[in-house]
Amino acid sequence: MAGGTAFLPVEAAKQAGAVDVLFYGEVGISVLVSLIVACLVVGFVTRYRRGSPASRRKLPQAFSHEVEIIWTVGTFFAFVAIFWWAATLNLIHLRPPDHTLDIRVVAKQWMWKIEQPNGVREIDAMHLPVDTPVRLIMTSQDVIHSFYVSAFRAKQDVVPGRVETLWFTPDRIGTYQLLCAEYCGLGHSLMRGEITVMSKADYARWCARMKAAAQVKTARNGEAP
Amino acid sequence: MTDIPFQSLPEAPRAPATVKSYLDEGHTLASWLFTTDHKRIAILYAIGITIFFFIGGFAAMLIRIQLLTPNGTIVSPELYNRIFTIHGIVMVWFFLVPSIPTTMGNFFLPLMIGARDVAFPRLNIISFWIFFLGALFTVVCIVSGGVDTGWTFYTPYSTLYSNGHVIAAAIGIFIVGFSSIATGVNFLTTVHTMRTEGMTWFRLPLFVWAMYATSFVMVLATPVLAASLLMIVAERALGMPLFNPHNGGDPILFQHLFWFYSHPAVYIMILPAMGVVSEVIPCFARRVIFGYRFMVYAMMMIALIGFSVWGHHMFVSGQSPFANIYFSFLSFMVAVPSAIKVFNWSASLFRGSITLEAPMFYALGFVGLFTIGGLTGLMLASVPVDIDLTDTYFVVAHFHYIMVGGSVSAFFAGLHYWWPKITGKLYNERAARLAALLMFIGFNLTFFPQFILGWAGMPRRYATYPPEFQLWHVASSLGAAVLALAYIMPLFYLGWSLYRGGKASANPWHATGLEWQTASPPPKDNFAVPPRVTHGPYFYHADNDPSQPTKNAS
Amino acid sequence: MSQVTITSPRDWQEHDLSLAARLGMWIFLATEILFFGGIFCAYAVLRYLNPVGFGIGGHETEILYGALNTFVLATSAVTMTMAAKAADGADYRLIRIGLIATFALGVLFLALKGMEYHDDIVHHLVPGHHFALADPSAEMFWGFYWVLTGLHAIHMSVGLVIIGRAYWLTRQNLKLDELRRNLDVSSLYWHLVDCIWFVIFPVIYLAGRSG
Amino acid sequence: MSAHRPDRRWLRGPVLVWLALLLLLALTTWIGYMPLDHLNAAINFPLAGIMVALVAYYLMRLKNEVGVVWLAALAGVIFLFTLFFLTFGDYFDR
Repeated sequence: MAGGTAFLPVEAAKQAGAVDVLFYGEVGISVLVSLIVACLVVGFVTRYRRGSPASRRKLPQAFSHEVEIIWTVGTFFAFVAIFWWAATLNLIHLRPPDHTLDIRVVAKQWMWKIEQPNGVREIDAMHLPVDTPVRLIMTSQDVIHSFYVSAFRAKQDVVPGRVETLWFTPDRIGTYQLLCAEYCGLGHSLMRGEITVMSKADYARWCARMKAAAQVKTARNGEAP
Repeated sequence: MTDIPFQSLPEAPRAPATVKSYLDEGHTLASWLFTTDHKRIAILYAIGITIFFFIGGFAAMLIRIQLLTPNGTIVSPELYNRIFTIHGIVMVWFFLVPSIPTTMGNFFLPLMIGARDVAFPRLNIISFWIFFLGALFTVVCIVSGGVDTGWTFYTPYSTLYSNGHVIAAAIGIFIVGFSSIATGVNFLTTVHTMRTEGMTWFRLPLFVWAMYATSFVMVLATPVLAASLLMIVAERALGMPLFNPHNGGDPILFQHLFWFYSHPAVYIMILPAMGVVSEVIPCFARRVIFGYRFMVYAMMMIALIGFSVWGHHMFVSGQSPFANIYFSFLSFMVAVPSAIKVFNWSASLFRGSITLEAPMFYALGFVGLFTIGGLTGLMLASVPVDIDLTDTYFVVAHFHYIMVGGSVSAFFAGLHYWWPKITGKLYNERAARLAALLMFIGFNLTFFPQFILGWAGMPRRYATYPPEFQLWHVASSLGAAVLALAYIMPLFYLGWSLYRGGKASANPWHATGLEWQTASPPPKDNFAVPPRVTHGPYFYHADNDPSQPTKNAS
Repeated sequence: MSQVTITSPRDWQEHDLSLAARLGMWIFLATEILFFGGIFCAYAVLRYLNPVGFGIGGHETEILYGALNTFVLATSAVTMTMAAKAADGADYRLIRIGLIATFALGVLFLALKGMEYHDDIVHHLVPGHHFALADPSAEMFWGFYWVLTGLHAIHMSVGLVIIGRAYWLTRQNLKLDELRRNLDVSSLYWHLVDCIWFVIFPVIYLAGRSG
Repeated sequence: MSAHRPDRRWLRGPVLVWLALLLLLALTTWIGYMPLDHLNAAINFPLAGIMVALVAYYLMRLKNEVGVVWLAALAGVIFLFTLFFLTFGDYFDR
């Protein structure tokens, strides 16, 4: 269903690429630091195992202080740099663009109720045009849920009693998995849905068709729309 | 760290055979259940937490079996929710938080500072009974009462929608919290007022510093947990709409108060592990610990900054962007001391003469796994990555690397390192090394696939999952089986050593801590004669270690 | 080789028991500060989120009882210190007067509290179905009222038991420094209960006054 | 009991503190009734803090205490402020 492998999950939103670069950067740094520590430990254990001929003279006094200060300050600045990178990425993405496609989402115990701008309603499914910024206006009717689409690298807890917004710009046509990430009781693992990203033309056609179908249904039931 | 001039010192005095060890001080049940001897209380705690470790472990096995298949039918989703709640509550509050401080801390803190007992012995035994009875009561409540809120008790689910016995569980944990506070008060007062002559602050072994920092965090964080649990009880029982969003309450408020305790709680779990590893590595590398003062300052900084980082659990919970930024920054700052400690442990091996007995293997395993756990913590501290990864298996893998890879490995390192001193018996070294290796392999096979699951988008606490994640779940469940086997092995060879093990000398590892200068098992008053300390700890060096059989070319 | 040299045999000298007792009690007081602090933090956040409701709720509390009780506890704080400091001069009569006065003031406090609780119950100010006020956050204020004053009353009763035991100890022929230690610890605990009340007073009784 | 009356001049100190406490009590109550909207909470809580500090410094005899007891006394308060500041850091900016 969603392209990509587990190691390289599909990036289906404009923001997803930048988040992946940050994540793989951090994975790279972590692998590097882990290798350094592993080599140090394994190297010392083999070179200085008991009975080996390596020299055991006392460490030079200066050596221990200088090294300590170097890697303390080094680690500090490395972490500040990573924080800087992550914080700027977070702040860039903070404010949604001015005109977005506003979709209302209501999370209810164990389903997602989605309402398109033109009134079309769907359960556990969402159709989106590609390359247009989408803003979700979300609220919950009972407990805390969490709207999570891994392909868009987007997640936002939906807290009852408050309106939460989440925005992203899908940039790849396909269907992606919508999951609930915040534990919400019995059906937490069944609260899944599908996001279908279509071309703008398909989306317009889909909206019109769904709108017409909805009107036919209401006319047949005789209710006031 | 100034290098103290070495003089050759007399070998530790052979404790006269007639001195009765604390084990022979009384064989009646009452002499054990109502003892005020810190060593016996440590053993009571050890038995208690082992029972709860296997209860939590059994729940973990059920989880892993259920997740073998995407739509597992071993347990119904409702039962699955209860099982992961049991696993969370029992492992966090009844095993990990009390594990090292109450067992090794209780046993060795007085020994390492040259005291006869802790400051308030009666409070010590009361704290054990509060822990044991409170924990037993809570386990019975959550098992029979069907609590399915997860160990985090997030509102409004836990207050308005969960129909399990949440009130009983909250009261049980509230009671067990007092035993943490009592232990913390006891250790802080003991270290401040009962150090023997000559034991200045910077001659304290790092394990004592770790107990001091842990007690500091235990004492200041646990009351806020008590307050937040009390508020859940107030909302459920009294009908106060504290966290009810429709009546003016705020669900996020509970998360703030809960995580104000629960993040310092993870430092309660990891700081003692750092203390044990800082004792074990110098002993088996025959090296003075590298940068003793930096290690002390690092531990105290972790304890202090640890109180101001809890917001990184709530990046996506609707917290204000400003709060996300400063909690993210503070989380990066608290990682710096941990990184320093890892480098210091590695540097302590430089120019040592290293042997890989079981304690050392666990300690080095700790250093490796704690590094991975710490670095993945950094990833989760950066906000955009956390938005994708929070509440997924990436977080599950991260905290298991810290808690199981770090804290439990260090627990086993300490258990094996001090086993001769506690029981006076030697354990079977080969079996211990096999168990350590099996645990290392089983652990990585269990939790590394969960990193990949998390990055692929598998959320936490799912009874059934989308089928594309199955490959990694099967690998993880396989690893869990190996890990379970590795956890059972010590029961056998350590139990065997109690009856068939060789008699341990006062100092089988030729270590230099104060606890090794008395008989093993130590007499009731710990030392025949009150010791006078003249040097700092970790007095190792390969050149003039008299017990060193082969003279190294220096 | 070790970090210790074994000295000539000498017996264990006693560690500073008085400091240990005081330090242990002060650390316990820190936990009490944080316990009540957690509840005050929740109160502060919820009052910030709905100030009007808390104002309405706060208006219903009876300021007379609150002020009177604060006066009673302020006096009991002084009598307790009087008892503790009298122990320094081994002035047994003053110790007993101080303890009895503090005990009486404590009982007076609980009596006043009981009467206040009776009035509140009569006025249906207990959160639940037939809560007098309509505003839900006023009901929350009253929830805080019952939780905070109830917890304080429990701590107060424990304080009375501690003072009763201290008085009983003055009757035993106890070594003076042991009695002094017990009185120190008891007075520290009692003063904590006072300090918590001094914060509860503005939180509960002055909440809705300025409306 | 010693024949002559034991020296009780030290009672003056606690009584002075008592008067100060009563004064502060009257002050807080009076300010409580002033129509200052948010301000009277902003004044009342520091006043309560002063009363607590008075009790701690004189009546709990922190005046002549060793440093470590001061540390224990202040630790609780410092971390309580951490809880308040960082929690309200979130609520003010929401």
